[in-house]
Amino acid sequence: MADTRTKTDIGPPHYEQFLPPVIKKNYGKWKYHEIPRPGVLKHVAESGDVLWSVRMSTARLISTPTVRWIADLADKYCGGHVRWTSRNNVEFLITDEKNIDPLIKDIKANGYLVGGTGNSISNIVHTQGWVHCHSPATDASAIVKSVMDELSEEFTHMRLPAKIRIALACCLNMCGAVHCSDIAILGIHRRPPRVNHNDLPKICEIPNLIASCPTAAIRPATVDGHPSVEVLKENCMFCGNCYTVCPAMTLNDPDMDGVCIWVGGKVSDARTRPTFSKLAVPFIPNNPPRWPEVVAAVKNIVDVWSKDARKYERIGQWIDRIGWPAFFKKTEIEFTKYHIDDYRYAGLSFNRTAQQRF
Amino acid sequence: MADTRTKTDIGPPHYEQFLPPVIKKNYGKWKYHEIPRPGVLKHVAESGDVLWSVRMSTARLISTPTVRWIADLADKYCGGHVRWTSRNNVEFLITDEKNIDPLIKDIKANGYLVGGTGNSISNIVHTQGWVHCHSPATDASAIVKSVMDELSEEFTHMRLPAKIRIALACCLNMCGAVHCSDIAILGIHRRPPRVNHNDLPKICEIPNLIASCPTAAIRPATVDGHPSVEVLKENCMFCGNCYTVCPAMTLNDPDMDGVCIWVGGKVSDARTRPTFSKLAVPFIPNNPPRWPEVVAAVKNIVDVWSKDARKYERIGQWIDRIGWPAFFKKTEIEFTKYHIDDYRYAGLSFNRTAQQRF
Amino acid sequence: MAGKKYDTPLCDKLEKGAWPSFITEIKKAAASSPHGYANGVLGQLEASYTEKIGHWKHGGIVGVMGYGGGVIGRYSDAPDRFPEVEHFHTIRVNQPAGWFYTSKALRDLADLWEKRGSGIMNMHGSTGDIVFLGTKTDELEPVFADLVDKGFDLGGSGSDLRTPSCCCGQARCEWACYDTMAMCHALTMHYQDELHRPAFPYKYKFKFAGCPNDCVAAKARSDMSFIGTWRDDIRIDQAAVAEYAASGKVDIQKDIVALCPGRCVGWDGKKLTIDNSNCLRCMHCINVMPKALRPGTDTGLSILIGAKAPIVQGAQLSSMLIPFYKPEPPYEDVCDLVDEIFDVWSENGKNRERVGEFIQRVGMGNFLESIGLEPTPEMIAYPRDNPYIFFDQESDGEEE
Amino acid sequence: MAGKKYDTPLCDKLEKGAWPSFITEIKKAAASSPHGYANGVLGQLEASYTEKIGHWKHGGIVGVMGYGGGVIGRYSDAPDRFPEVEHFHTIRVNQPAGWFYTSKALRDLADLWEKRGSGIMNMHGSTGDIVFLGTKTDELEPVFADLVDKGFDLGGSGSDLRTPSCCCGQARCEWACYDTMAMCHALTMHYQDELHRPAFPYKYKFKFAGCPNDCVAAKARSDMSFIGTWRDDIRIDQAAVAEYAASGKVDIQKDIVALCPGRCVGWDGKKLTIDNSNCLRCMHCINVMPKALRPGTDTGLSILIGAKAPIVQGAQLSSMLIPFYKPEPPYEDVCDLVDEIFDVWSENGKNRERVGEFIQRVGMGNFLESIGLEPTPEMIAYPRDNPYIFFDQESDGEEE
Ligand code: SRM
Ligand code: SRM
Ligand code: SRM
Ligand code: SRM
Ligand code: SF4
Ligand code: SF4
Ligand code: SF4
Ligand code: SF4
Ligand code: SF4
Ligand code: SF4
Ligand code: SF4
Ligand code: SF4
Repeated sequence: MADTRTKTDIGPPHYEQFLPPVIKKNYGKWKYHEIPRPGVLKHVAESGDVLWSVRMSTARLISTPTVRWIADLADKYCGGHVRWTSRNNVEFLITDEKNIDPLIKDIKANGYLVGGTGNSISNIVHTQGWVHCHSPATDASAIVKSVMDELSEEFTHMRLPAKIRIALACCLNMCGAVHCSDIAILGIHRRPPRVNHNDLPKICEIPNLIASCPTAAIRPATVDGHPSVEVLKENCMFCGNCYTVCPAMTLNDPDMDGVCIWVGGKVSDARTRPTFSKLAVPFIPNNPPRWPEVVAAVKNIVDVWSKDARKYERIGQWIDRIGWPAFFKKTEIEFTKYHIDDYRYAGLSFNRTAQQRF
Repeated sequence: MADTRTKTDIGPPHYEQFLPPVIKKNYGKWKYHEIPRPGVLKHVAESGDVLWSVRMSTARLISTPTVRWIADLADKYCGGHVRWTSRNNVEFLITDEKNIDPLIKDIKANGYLVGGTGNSISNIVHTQGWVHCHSPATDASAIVKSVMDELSEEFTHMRLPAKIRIALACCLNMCGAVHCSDIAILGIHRRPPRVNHNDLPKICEIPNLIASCPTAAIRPATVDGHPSVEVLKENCMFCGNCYTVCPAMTLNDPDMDGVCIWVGGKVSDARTRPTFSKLAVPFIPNNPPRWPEVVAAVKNIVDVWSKDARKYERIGQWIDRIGWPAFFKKTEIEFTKYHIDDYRYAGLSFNRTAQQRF
Repeated sequence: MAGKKYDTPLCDKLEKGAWPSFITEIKKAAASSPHGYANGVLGQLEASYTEKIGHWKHGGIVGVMGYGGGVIGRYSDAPDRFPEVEHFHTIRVNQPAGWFYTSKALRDLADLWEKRGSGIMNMHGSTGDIVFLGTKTDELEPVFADLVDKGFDLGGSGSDLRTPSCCCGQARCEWACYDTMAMCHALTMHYQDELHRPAFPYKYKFKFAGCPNDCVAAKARSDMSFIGTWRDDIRIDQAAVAEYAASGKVDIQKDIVALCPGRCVGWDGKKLTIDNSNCLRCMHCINVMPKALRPGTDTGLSILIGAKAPIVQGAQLSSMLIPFYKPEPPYEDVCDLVDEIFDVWSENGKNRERVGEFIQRVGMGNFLESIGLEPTPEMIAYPRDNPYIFFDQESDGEEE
Repeated sequence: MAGKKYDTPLCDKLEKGAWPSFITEIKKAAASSPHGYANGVLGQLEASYTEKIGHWKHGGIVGVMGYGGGVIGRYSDAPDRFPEVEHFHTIRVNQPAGWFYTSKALRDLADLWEKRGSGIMNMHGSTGDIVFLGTKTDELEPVFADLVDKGFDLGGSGSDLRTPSCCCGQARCEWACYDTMAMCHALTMHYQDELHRPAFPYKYKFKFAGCPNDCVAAKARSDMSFIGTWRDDIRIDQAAVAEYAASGKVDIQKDIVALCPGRCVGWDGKKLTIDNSNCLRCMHCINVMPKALRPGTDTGLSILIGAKAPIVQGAQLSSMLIPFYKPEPPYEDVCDLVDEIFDVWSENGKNRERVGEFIQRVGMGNFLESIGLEPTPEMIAYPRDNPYIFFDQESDGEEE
């Protein structure tokens, strides 16, 4: 039942009112595109009309003054029209080619970058971390900033064998597409939940809480007279699902929390089917504010891949070709028992063949 | 603790005493082989010595007179040396090329076939069925006989795109390599076990019995005063594991038992990794003594494949190339909900891509 | 600029470097904001970097009248140290399809959020919303009123339909096989009630991509993924092919023929041929030579179902449900299918069970029966490889 | 010929056709046998074909003194109708490695089985044994005595080590990378006690194949699969390659280059090249041109673990455990590894849990620790794709 105020459920504004004339005119009638230089897309319509899109990096977290500044640039160069991409970059939509250079000049002058097109590393899809969420095992924005500072040259150039899509999520909920990214950075807890026996009875429903644990590690217990729960530590895989349903189960821990790194996932169907990311580095402790070990680990994977991969070989396809043993050898990442799946479908990840390289 | 009779645990006779001189001499020093004609292998040693193997079909189930006849042929043409293959064919080991033709003549005169080499259909690996086992959902030998009668031309020729390995097992225990065969014929029950409440308490341990059911379909019950079990029919997948541990749970049923057919499995690592067979035909009722519908279904798959496959494409690789939708279209086998996996790893068999043919 | 300023040496280290700095953004917000939120968040972040732990409490239920979603309640666990962010609720604002804006719309959003909140936002959240980061409970209704006033509405949160999103599609892409923005907007409007009033077992997401490149990662992140495709032949401009070959930018044999998953591209040095019956509509050859190759003209979309992140049973990618559909506004037949699925899942789904997990639990065969779809081989990567078939027990021997 | 003769119209239909007939075999046995078993089995088979159901009862425990395996008890459920097969026990006789025989050995077996049993046998059972089909309980000891007398022993059955088997290997195959028959025989002799006296949670099978073609289907059917392979380069005889190319029998580009899974074969019309560092030792190119290509000379074997049929958790193929091992009689280090595995599995395996299922239940990582092997990437097809890592909880932050 909708509420009674006259205006609810109006939904989002209709997109049409935001489209520049050149798009309205050529909507659905685009013919081809080129990428004349990094960060600049040239779309040509059947009518012959041309639309230039200039792609600018952002931190995703953005302040009202910056939003106004973007609006100003849109007015100055794009007849007031601009868009964001699915990876949190801004695209300025230009019809007059002459505006491209001055726009880019303005953008750079203000400390932003132009790029992210073609075979480059675009913006990192990421999450809230310590800026806003309650369950993070690490921060999001600070790692993204530190990694992209290191990789910014790959944003502003198109010299890689293929695209690299990087994603970061600060806990196993994986807000974003961490599970299907060329490189994924994932916050991970390594200590079973601490139970707050005082609050628990007040704020949580014990049956729901017990049901929430995929490994049945939680069972009812009575703690000094009050109904509560206890955790079978050895059954806990630190997934955090109990915490989501019950705030009295906290996993956060300054020493035990950190990040793991995943590789080889993708979403597009180009050449190969969509694929999950696989574990590369099981654990790196949190080291704020710039997580140098995480930055180095990501850089290492990018470097080894970019030297070794063939054209159009995204990380996962590169590994398909050379094999996982070669991946660990070339990247010098240590292979551990943690890399061997032991969850639901574990058996399917065993190497059931005599085929091997020597 | 071994028993006390002087002679036990002597193990099998040492193979060496059974090897023909040419093999003893060239053991481990074979250079290459040719298949001059169907059923005849020519192995050439580094020494230049040549060994001819003539491969003869058998029913696997064999009588002492036939064993003696084989011994006679071995004496006549092979200096008394003969072997069986891992697919229950006989191989006569010849050093004098002149003996090949007369041997083959003798073999044919006695109603046996020579073949099974190269890209052919060799003998069907099979099981006991109604000849000896207690749990079959179908017979083994009769279906093998009927199918091979139909396919015998493919045993005696080498005109197929690749090998076809056929296996048959008469129940889900799958004695043999049914789960990894190009074509597999499998006996299957479709009725939950009938419980014999009189015998059960006497001959079975109820806790073991209950534990044996992978789907927890069996639970304790008291039937007119006696401890027994009941079966939750809707949880039963007819696996027969309960019967194996408790004879009082019979699945055999003249009307509900029958055969299903599987395709695309292999064991070798040649080109592709070893692969499981996949469900092609969910059910065909038993129709003794010659199971014409089963014979027709197998023949159909062989025919469609042999026309459509490229050289060296075994059935599974052929389907990989054309896709499962095309397989069902070309073979005109009906696709049903039974083809969709709903067991442990079901989710992994869903088609998680937008790639498709039109 | 308002509110106490905290000393933030660690945060400040994150202002250096080539990439835009979120810290700088927060400071800009602090400088221009009439409120103290931004300073508070900086202070608390500094504490997090120092102590290696987050300082937000588990969110409580807050929201606006008549809506069950759109707001994420958030409170500091150290309000004594950071009083400015004692409350720091998030508001999810449904973005316009394709994320197109005019400068005016952007200024409207900036003005109202500066007035009533922290001045910090995400453009955009991972689901696609405009995310307003941080305000207090009693500002929620006013913010909502101002938003509606400017023509905006809230997005989804909780166990409801989440804010749908789409690629820019036909607005700017020559490969869009259907109008992603139109369909995304239409379904968003059609399902306003489901979007604003959580009544499902768990969240449900729609994402619309104009072709299999899937520029909104729908196949990985949406319970229902609408992926453009085509049934007829790839359009080839042989002259343009020749140009690419001549230019030396593309090695057609290496870059295309060898990488085509359908093994159906031929190249004799002069003419490019495609055996379209084996083409998998993967987009690769088109991606490499956009001037020479284009999808066919008999276009439409595939509907895939079930993608999700790992909680609770493990992550899933969407799987094929409807191989080909020709979308016609108002998309009634799609809505009928969606309604069927909502009914069956709402009726039988467990709490916090996404539709993908629901399908795995009940079995795809049973799920299809319950929504009235025929099973087809396109829905599976391969038929079952285990003999554990749950045959209908009514059935007699006459099945085949 | 003895015993009553049954009227068998349905069985008789199975004597027609090109393929050798098992019915004819049974009749031959009946004709030459002093006993009635064969006639009884024919009669009962006729009943099965008529009634579409088997007539054997669940086997009881029968055997020979001091042995726990080797005999499968079998009784007719219709002894009144078919008294000849009231008892119809199977005896499994351990075949000689590689299934080589002399005519004398065959006659020995035929004579003793005609004297003491049905005269019906399987050459061979699926596991590899010589299978004597059908005798009565009080003949078991005499049969065993006669067998031992002729130098034969029983094979395995029940929860013991099953009769190992192997391909003919170096006896007749140029591709055998190790001596399969020698190793099969040696391990069979070494584990006589485990083979004859069931003491495991469930059955355990060894199979030995000389190369990855795996002519004994070891990878599909043995808990421990020994598969020959080589580490150095494939030997190429370019002259022979040219002959194949000239002969027109082989289209090297189509038949080999295009099908090589390592994508590592090159052919310029004159010279065949192989990038051995990417060769997967799949055998295909060698299979196609046996005169031109041969495995390298630094040969040995891989050990894979865990294959089994579907009961109870689903079928499994063997998975890589030891990528390369140079076998040296008496294979002590292999026996040490096997003993480790027997201990851990016997200690911790559940009843009727094959080692492959045991490994999946406890986790491969834990299994490797318990048998003292280091995890290596060769053991997996791909690393985990789910984030549910059971980190050791002793561990502190200093792991990496
Ligand atoms: C603007 C955007 C869509 C939007 O509505 O916002 C977009 C736009 C285009 N994409 Fe995309 N893609 C966009 C996100 C994606 C995503 C989603 C993601 O990254 O999360 C994917 C899936 C990634 C994956 O597979 O994991 C994606 C996979 C592709 C591909 C396939 C690449 C591949 O080989 O796998 C192409 C084809 C290509 O680039 O050659 C493509 C091609 C294109 C084209 C060339 C389409 C066209 O003709 O206009 C556009 C310019 C690409 C470029 O940047 O060079 N787009 N594209 C998104 C820009 C994100 C950004 O700011 O960087
Ligand atoms: C005799 C036997 C081994 C034994 O010790 O008994 C044997 C012998 C040979 N096999 Fe085999 N294979 C034998 C069972 C197998 C099996 C096991 C089975 O069928 O259950 C396989 C695995 C089948 C599978 O993958 O499912 C097998 C997969 C191969 C392959 C790989 C074929 C492929 O392309 O996948 C080759 C290579 C080839 O044929 O080109 C091969 C090649 C050979 C060669 C050419 C090896 C050689 O140089 O001597 C031998 C003659 C093959 C022929 O018949 O043309 N052998 N071969 C077995 C004969 C069975 C029969 O009577 O038909
Ligand atoms: C804000 C946002 C991350 C961001 O910084 O962009 C977000 C934030 C949260 N997500 Fe998410 N999710 C966000 C997009 C996603 C996505 C990506 C998407 O929608 O495309 C996913 C993966 C796709 C999917 O739905 O599976 C995602 C998968 C989850 C999950 C795991 C769901 C699952 O089935 O595995 C949870 C856990 C839950 O639902 O309890 C979760 C839960 C949460 C909660 C509500 C925390 C919780 O446990 O209740 C986070 C609130 C943070 C905060 O304080 O604001 N979030 N979440 C994204 C929403 C912004 C927007 O509306 O645009
Ligand atoms: C005789 C033989 C079939 C044949 O006609 O050749 C056979 C016959 C039986 N097998 Fe088997 N199995 C035979 C080879 C196999 C094989 C193939 C192999 O060993 O290479 C397999 C598949 C590989 C494997 O071990 O997984 C096999 C997998 C089974 C299973 C399922 C085991 C599993 O883990 O899935 C069972 C059920 C059980 O063990 O209770 C089983 C059980 C049986 C029993 C003992 C019936 C029972 O439930 O107890 C059958 C006795 C029949 C009888 O009356 O003689 N048999 N069984 C084979 C042994 C002859 C020999 O010693 O040479
Ligand atoms: S990933 Fe986890 S911590 Fe990060 S925003 Fe999502 S739910 Fe919060
Ligand atoms: S973190 Fe996950 S596994 Fe551990 S107790 Fe909570 S719900 Fe269970
Ligand atoms: S497959 Fe089943 S019925 Fe056939 S022999 Fe093996 S256990 Fe017996
Ligand atoms: S047949 Fe299998 S599923 Fe059915 S009751 Fe017996 S053990 Fe359970
Ligand atoms: S998904 Fe396809 S249609 Fe949409 S933007 Fe990407 S390439 Fe263009
Ligand atoms: S779209 Fe993909 S599959 Fe189709 S022809 Fe092009 S590359 Fe091949
Ligand atoms: S497995 Fe290899 S070595 Fe053994 S027979 Fe077959 S091809 Fe020869
Ligand atoms: S053995 Fe197999 S992988 Fe190695 S070169 Fe030959 S075909 Fe290629």
